[in-house]
Amino acid sequence: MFEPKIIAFLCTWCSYTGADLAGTSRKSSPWNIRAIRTPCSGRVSPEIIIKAFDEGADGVIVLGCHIGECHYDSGNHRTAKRIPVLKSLMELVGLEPERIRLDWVSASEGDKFSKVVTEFNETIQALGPAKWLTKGVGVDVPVLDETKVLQREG
Amino acid sequence: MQTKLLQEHAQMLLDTAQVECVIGYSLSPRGLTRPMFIYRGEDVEQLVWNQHSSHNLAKYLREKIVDLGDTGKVAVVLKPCDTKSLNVLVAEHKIDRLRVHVIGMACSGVVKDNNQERLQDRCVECEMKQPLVYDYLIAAEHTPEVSPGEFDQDSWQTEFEDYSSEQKAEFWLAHFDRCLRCYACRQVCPVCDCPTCLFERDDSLWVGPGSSIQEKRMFHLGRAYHLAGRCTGCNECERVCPVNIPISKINQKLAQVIEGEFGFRAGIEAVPSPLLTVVSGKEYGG
Amino acid sequence: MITRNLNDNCWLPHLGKISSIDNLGPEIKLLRVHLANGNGHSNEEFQPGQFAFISAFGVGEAPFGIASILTDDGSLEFAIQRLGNVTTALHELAVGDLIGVRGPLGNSFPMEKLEDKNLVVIGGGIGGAPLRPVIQYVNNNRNKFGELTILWAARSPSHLMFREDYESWRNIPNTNLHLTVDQPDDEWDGHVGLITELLDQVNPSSKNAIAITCGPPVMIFYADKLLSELGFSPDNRYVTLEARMHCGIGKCGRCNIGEKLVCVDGPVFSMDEVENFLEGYF
Amino acid sequence: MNYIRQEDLHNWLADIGEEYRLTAPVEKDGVILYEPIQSLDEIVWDFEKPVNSIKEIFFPQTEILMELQISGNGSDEIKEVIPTEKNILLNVRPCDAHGLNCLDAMFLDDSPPDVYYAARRQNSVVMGLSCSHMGESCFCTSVGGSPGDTVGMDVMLSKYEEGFLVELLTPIGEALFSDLPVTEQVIEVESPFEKGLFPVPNEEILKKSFDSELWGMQAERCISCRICAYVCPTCRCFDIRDEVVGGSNGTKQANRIRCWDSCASEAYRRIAGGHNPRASKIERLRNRVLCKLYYYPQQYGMLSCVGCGRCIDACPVGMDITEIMSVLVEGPA
Repeated sequence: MFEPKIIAFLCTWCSYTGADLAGTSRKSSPWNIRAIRTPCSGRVSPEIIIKAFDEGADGVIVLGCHIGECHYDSGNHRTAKRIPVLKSLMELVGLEPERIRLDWVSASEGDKFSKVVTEFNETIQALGPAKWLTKGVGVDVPVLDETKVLQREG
Repeated sequence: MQTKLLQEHAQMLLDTAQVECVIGYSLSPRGLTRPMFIYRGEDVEQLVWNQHSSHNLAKYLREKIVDLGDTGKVAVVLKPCDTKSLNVLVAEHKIDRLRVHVIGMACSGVVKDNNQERLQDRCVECEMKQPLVYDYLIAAEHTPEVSPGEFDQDSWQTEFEDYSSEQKAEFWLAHFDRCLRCYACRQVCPVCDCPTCLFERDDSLWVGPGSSIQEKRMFHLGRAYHLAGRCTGCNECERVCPVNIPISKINQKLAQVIEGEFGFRAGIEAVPSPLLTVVSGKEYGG
Repeated sequence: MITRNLNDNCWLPHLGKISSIDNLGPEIKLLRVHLANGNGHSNEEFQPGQFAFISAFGVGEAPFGIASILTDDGSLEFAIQRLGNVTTALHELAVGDLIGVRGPLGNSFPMEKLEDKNLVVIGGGIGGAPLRPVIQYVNNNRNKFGELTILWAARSPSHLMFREDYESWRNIPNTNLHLTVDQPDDEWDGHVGLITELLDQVNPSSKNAIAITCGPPVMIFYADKLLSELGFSPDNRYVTLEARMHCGIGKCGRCNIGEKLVCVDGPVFSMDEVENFLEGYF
Repeated sequence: MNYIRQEDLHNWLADIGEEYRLTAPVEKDGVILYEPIQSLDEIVWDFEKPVNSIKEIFFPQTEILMELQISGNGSDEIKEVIPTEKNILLNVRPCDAHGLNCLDAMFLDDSPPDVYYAARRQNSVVMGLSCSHMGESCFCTSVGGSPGDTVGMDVMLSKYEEGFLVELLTPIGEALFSDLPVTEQVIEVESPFEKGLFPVPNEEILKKSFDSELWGMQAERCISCRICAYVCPTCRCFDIRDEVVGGSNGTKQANRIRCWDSCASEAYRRIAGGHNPRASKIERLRNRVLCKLYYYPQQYGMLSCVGCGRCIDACPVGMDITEIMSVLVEGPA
């Protein structure tokens, strides 16, 4: 069974505590979510997400506070604008847009957290491994057909 | 005809010391049209305006204003599409509009470098023949009309839509493989002007010194993203690329997305990109 | 460890084991390195003024002047100020870790030419590191040299380099040591101000004397101007120039000042050479 | 003079291909580049000059010098990575081969020799193709080269009717191509058209004009990109850095990488602490031109401009080294 590598950027004020709440209230969420705590969802710049895929991730989910609840009052505004633009950029270059997802999870929504994350895990499982890397990054990742792509080896 | 008017106007500006430098185009000894900087009235006859005036001279404004200290004014020859870059620079407070005297040229399109009869892609579909912003307009009563010719947009756009994601990835990787990382696309861009580029850090945080194909892709994607909502489609990056990578296709795609999402086109007026500002009423998404 | 012997692949560094680390000041550490597989590469070959490329594995290489010629167990010392990526990585290493050492590189101070001359040694900040071997060399062969005047500067008293050597330097016969700092702290009672003021005040005589200067380029520029006013002729003034380097063996073309390569034709230059450089060094 | 027909050469190349990696000009998206070829019909036979030069085969844009095994407790290991591939370079233009000589002077003759460049240089055979005409931006005849020059080549082919004239120039060339199906023919070949010469400033003109303001006028339009150095057959500035490529539980694998760099870029001479002796692009342009015409000859004995004109074609803003040279010699127009 394909176990996708999913990177979750959790805003420390809302989603991270929401994830803890999901844990303490025994909500099940898939184990292969690798959580990264960020001061705000706005801190997740597009390069970080592209770098995550370059390092072998299959899916990236960014969870932040609801609009209007941001601790820095406009951080999630920026993310709300950035992620759709990034998704279309990645789609142009060959990455299914469903592999990047943005959602709002407040500190009290433990169950929403586990629902969103499990749902995301299933969509990525359906999509299969990301065809993004040209060479394995220390792990056995399906790679694009090198000979077709790289006329020049070495 | 426009050349004559341009030279007279430049002569007037320089002789009356309204500006200290005129940035325009001139012919190189090999007959190549290239950027030129005129400081004295008697050099104005070097200024030309022709179908090869493709460079976006807004690129030089920022460093020329800094060179002239804090008082001097600069005159610059701008095509309609270049004036959009000027708007972006002014919107982001990169240059002081009062210190720039814009000589707006009505434009009927510039031709490709290697194929003189064909207008560049951006000119074929361009419907803005008059500059948006100008202090002095040089109209085009009768500039020689080059037949626009058909635009091969469809050969690139439609056949690309039905590619699978893997084919798309391999299409772009094949192009990026040729990239020399010479950064000409970044250096020629008027709005792409960070003091130290994110991708040129000594500690190789995002992109290392090597030129593996993934690092080249990371550079091009990151650069394209940083121009989302700021790129005005002058396509100079694609013209200068020594290995013909279709860079501006990425920027055009993002421009379409920004227009779809926020109904905003870069450079139409001096308003910063929606990505740089906080969400307003109708823009709320996600 | 290394598949081929060292001398035919000029890029292969010797592996050096750090035997001791001590703090010389804020952000400055003195690394003592024992060349593990230097196949007998001891430090006599290192002359005062030469430098070596130190590799912080995983980050990169950078040039550092050797900070001493005199170590009993044949190890080398390098003074490293934390400024960039390589220096930061070096500061994070512990005793027992391995670093790469590629050297000796560049030319050295012409010690024979300095013999039976009075010496004026001017060191500024981290620039004092390459001058310390000169002082040690003079101390080892004291009778060969005339009077030794040392002018030592730094931003603040805690930045003064090799403070624990000052006692031994003052005890070298016929030697006097002058210190200055830009910003004094409360216990500082010595001279305050730029090294050019100290040089003016000490006013060393230029008769039968040679001056050696090393420090930030701006300091070299002004100190040297003052030295020429004090009567030191260009061929009696030596400087070690600093340039960005990536190879140290005259290949990468980065450190050129005009047609001269700092790594191969320098880093030690006499001022009559520097004066007819095509390009300014500063 | 030996003569070989196109098809004979074609089949001969087919079987040599197994043992050697064939590199030739190939056409990709309207751009002609020197690249290792997958099949013989990719080879381009009539072209002016590729965008890149054969420098890339001997001194690649990125090469791994060493693999480092970093374990941190005093037992790190270094394994050098010496290239072993054997190349045959086809259709090499005389200016590229001349450029190879310049690089040899620095990488091989100047001690210590560079092991990586030497390994590639010894395992490669250069098969040249003489130029039938001089291109628009070519000026090799002004810097000591010519369209039919055989410097730095092992074998020289010159187009003749529907085949090639073959000149075997070096022992390597003779050894490798001894079994070429050639026919002996006495043919007179007139030398291709020689274009007018551009003046090349000598040493004391360059020294005299070091501070002249013509550098400022020429450099004003430069945008400090790196194209001119990357397409040039003789530009050889490089940067060495380590790049971590993997690692698990405490040990790290890193590669020591050597990659191209260009003195036109702004941060080229910035030293620790931020001081940059060559901060303005005027000084950088002056350094680049003088390195070609004066510094390199001083340091390694050879003029390091071969007159291929690639920097003229590639420059986004139309800067032109022949213009700079003539302005230096005749003074500002």
